Amino acid sequence: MLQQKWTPQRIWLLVGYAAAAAALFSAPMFASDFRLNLLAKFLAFAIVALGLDLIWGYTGILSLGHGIFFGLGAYAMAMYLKLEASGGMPPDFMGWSGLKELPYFWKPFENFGFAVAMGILIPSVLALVLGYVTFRNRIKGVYFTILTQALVIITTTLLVGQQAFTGGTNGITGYSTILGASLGSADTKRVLYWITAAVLIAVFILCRYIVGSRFGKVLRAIRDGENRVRFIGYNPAIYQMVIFTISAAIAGIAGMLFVLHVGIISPSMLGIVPSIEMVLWVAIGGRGTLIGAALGAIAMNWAKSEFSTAYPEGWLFFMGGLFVIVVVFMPKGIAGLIGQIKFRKKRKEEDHEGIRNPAV
Amino acid sequence: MKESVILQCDDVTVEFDGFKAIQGMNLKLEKGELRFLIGPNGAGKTTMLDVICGKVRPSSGKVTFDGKVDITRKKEHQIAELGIGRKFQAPSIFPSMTVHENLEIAMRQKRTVFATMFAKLGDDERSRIDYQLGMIGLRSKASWRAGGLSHGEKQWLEIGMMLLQEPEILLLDEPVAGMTDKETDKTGELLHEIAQLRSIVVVEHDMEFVRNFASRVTVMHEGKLLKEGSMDEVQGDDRVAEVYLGKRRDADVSRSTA
Amino acid sequence: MYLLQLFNGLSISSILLLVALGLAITFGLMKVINMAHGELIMIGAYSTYLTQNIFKAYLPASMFDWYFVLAIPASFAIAFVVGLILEMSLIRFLYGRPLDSLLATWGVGLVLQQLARSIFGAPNVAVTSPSWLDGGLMIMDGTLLPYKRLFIIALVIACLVAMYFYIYRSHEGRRMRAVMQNRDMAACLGVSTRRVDAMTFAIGSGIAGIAGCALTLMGSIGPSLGTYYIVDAFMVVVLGGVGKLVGTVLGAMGIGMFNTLFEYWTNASLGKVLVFVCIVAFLQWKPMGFVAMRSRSLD
Amino acid sequence: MKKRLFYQLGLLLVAFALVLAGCGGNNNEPASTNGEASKVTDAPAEDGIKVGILHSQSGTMAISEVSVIDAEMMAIDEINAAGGVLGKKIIPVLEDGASDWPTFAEKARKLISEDKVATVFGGWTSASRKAMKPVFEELNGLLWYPVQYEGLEASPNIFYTGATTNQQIVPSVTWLLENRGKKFYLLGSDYVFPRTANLIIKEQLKAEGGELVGEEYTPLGHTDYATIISKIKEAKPDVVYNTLNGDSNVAFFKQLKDAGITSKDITTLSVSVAEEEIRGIGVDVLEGHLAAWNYYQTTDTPTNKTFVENYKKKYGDERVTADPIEAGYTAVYLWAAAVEKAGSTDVAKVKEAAKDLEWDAPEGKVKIDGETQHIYKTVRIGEVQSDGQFKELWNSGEAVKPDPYLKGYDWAASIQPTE
Repeated sequence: MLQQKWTPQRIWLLVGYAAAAAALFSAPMFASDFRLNLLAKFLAFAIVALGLDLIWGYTGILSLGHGIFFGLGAYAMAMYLKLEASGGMPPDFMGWSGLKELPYFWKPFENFGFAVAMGILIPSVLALVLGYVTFRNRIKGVYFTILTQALVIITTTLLVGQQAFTGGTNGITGYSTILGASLGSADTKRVLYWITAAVLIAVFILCRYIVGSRFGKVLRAIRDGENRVRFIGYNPAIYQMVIFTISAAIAGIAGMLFVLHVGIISPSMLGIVPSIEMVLWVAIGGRGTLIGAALGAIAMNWAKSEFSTAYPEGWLFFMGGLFVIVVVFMPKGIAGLIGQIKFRKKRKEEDHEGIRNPAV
Repeated sequence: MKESVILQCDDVTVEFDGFKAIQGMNLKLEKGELRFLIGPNGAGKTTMLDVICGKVRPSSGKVTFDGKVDITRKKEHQIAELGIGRKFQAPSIFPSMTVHENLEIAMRQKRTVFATMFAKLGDDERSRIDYQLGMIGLRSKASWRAGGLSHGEKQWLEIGMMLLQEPEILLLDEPVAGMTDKETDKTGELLHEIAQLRSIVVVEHDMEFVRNFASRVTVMHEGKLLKEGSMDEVQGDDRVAEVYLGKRRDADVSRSTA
Repeated sequence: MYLLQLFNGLSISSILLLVALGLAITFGLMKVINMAHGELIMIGAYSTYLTQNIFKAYLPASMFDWYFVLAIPASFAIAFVVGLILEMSLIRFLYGRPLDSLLATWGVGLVLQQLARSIFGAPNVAVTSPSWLDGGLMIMDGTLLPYKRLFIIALVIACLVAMYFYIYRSHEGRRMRAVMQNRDMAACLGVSTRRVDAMTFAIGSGIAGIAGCALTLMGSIGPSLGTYYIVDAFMVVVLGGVGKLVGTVLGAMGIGMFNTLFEYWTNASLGKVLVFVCIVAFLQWKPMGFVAMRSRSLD
Repeated sequence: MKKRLFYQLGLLLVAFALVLAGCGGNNNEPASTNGEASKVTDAPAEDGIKVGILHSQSGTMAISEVSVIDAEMMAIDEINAAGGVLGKKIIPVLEDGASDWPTFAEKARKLISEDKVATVFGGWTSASRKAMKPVFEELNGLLWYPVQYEGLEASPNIFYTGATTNQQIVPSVTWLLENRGKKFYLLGSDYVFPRTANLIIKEQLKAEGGELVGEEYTPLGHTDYATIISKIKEAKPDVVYNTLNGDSNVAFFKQLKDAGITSKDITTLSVSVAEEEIRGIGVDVLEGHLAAWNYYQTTDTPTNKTFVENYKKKYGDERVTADPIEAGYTAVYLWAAAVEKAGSTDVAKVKEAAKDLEWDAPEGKVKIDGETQHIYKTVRIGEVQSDGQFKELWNSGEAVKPDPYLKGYDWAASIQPTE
């Protein structure tokens, strides 16, 4: 966008965004508690999808390890919640694992601020380290993807194996309050929902800024031709590392919110299956468009929830089939489909203008 | 004269899995020089460019930039930052981005993450890009996706990107391949214009183009230096005639890989 | 005892190799990340189960032991056909889009699993292994090498030899390599790339079927059978170096041996973690795996 | 420029539609989505009592849980055929937990707050129960959990119809020490139940004069036991106490047989291998190995005879019954009896009525312990026969009082939860 003019379309768009935000914030007024809880969870998922879209849609790196970052954020929050529930005593699972003392690395998590900071920092640092070594060694494409899967196996096996410190396969569950407010009360839930919606909007704005900046253009250039970028004088490794870290931090934030709404985090949420599912939300929503990614996450989870209720035996056929069809025949996802319809309509009007880039 | 040497390659050898693509090649480039590198397929011309821009590490030998910096151990992006630009044989632009965006990121600027994150497209930068757009004749297509350009236009865009990079040395691999005669002539003139300020190395197969525009020519054969001199000297050389000029050129069909 | 550990390592390597061989073709040669590979293994296992049931139902009990001989080609054939259908209906749209192929085939895997659940029921089914594979070879001080494990090693070698001859010595194999290396050029020279692609993918799938058949000797036969092996199989292929059979063999040996060692020294969970840490570290050092191919192209 | 904007507007519209569909659609007409929930629910909802059935129908745990659903559905059908509870039909609402713990929590929440079910029958893994527990406690729902588990829990909103540790593990260890030998090797999958169970066993071995010669955990989905089996061989135990989970059992027992170890060489006692699992592992490899449960298909009670008959009639002759299947079936009957007694489906009233409630289950007479909400169960040790059924080697005679926190055992003092 060279010149930001107040064209009618632009105004309409802003109105649209404002309306969407308003709809998000007013949802508690017409949704039942259960639906609100579900929606809040989906919004948390939409946040991860945004982060994932940054690295996959815009930079062309496919991470099948975002479950880890999401999960580590979630664990940080869960540790805080669990300590608040147990009043600083060693949580129940430590007891039945034979641990009597609270381990030293658990202690600081009694502090809410510390837990939140860790929920962002731990995933970021892990991503930074992994990104540093792999991108510097120019591991990319399929190799990177498979490497992230190995990382998933390592993390989940460790989390499961260190039951005394992590709660094992059960994970960490059974919370009571957050900062003194009961997690079960409808008021707390509403506030948490609003916080999640606000975070989603904030992350969305952040992502839009990143994507629109020159930094974002370099990322897209890396997606188009990593080596070419190098010969212009950029070091793609640093860019990939930074965006991977940002993406991991976003996933960590989403994980923290997820725990607040769902009330449990377990290693299975860090596994390969959820990690692939996250990528599929983005694929179905439309990689390379932020709204698409967020919508994909909400739509897919909503569909999963509804279909698994309506057809408990057959819903997997439907979901599996949908994944296949979308990935194979609609590589740009829902967003691409809508874009196409609009495009076709517009095309009739301005037939002679040639192929213009929708981005400018 | 010594300080005017911008690039010096000494005894460069490159091996691929035992196969010596370049054997003890020497090359000296002066400031403001337009040098043509020619030779039959497989002579090691492209590999030589690869060595200079850091894509390939020589197994032995030294490449010195500006009389002091040894660049054989540097990474591609560091070499590019020093001021060596490269245009590949197949046009390599960023197809999903617009022409304007392509130029914007190629433009000489601070290339750290932090700088790009907060960069604003200032008036100065805008006019530089605009000037370049005019020069490569793509002003009317600035908002096109680069992938939608014709082959010749892509070549031009890439040259434009290189010029905005403002390098000391330009390495061009067959810049006129796929261009019409008119475009080719225009490119040749452009090269001469650029050579006022910068040094250029051109790998080229199109002998007519070389004849029309070359001042100094280096001939490579089987990874070695065969002959260096003016076009007339080179054309008069028996060995060159034997290995190269005597044969019929069919560069457009069987092209050595980039 | 070390001898036995060595044998165990070899045995695990052979199983990994068998599981990864099909993938070495579909992923290594065709660059299709087939996440449904595990489900093709599952199909092989269920084919064996069906063969067994047919023998039980229609043939005299004395013949029963020979069902397994028939089960191997049957598993190959069924997985081959499924692979063929998959390629023709889906995979052919995905060439050159490896990451998309990952996601799409993952969806296929989900569907196949649920299909197996609908047809055969959610619980595991039992395959009785033939009695001629019971017992083992006794070598000194009570160390017993089970026949089943020896049989799997032999089966892997047989598969490798067959693949070698097919890929490097046969007419069909030459076409296959030509297509995989330069699709356009092969097409120009009159090779039907559509046919070769379909055949190649189907053969890779068929070998997965054989792996499934062999696995019935060692483990469970259920809808989620494939999920236990898929990640390991990918690790083997990547570690070995994509596109090289020798690499795949080395990759399987490496992972199998280290797995046994680590598991013996520590415990199964930690052993698994250590093996994967080693893989990650190794790939940092040699991103292209044991046997890498160099190329001069820009990307 | 224009296109881009139209395009984004289009997306926003979809966003709207979704948000509205996701939250708004339901509140106005709460019955609509529930209507789709199961075909049965479309029947007159007013004069029925809705109950939730929440097990994994997909994913890795479906292997085990699908049969429990069958048993619970059968119990519901039987009760309905006999006139229902409080004169009303029981209407089951099926949900899929998908072997995913957060999904269990989500679906539990849906069943209670959207479908307004009277109670839920569900769960298999400890993890799924732990995930649902806070939901039931928060919304004051009622869950019937049908699987043996590691104990150390007694939620006021859960009834446990499977065995706790003192009704399965503790007596079986005592029996093994008396009859099979002192040297124990503990083998389990790497998750909560085996680790906690083994913690208890280790204390018990110390107290009762046993010896621990090895302890090993394998990751879930582990498929090669060659190394573990050589370790077992080296340790030369009298007993391998096996707490492996589902699929790993198949690999372990097949490979154990190949390594030349039979039930005559080393006794293995499993706590997760029942009749259903035998069918998937194969009798040829399991014959002679032991298991500890509260119920076998062969258990000789009059109720069991009709139970097995009906189950086979309903689901096919090749199907077998097993302990968790029976516990699921029993759970439905116990709940129905409690509701009849209370005259209401109100959670508090049902809980009150359930105290000391007795019922002739297929496994024998069971009684709900009001304090812990577990049930009195008879312990049985069985040996796998060539027909895939168990022969009972020993039973505890009378039903054992549940003691989830092992308060009655001095040696267990150190394994109390800290909270």
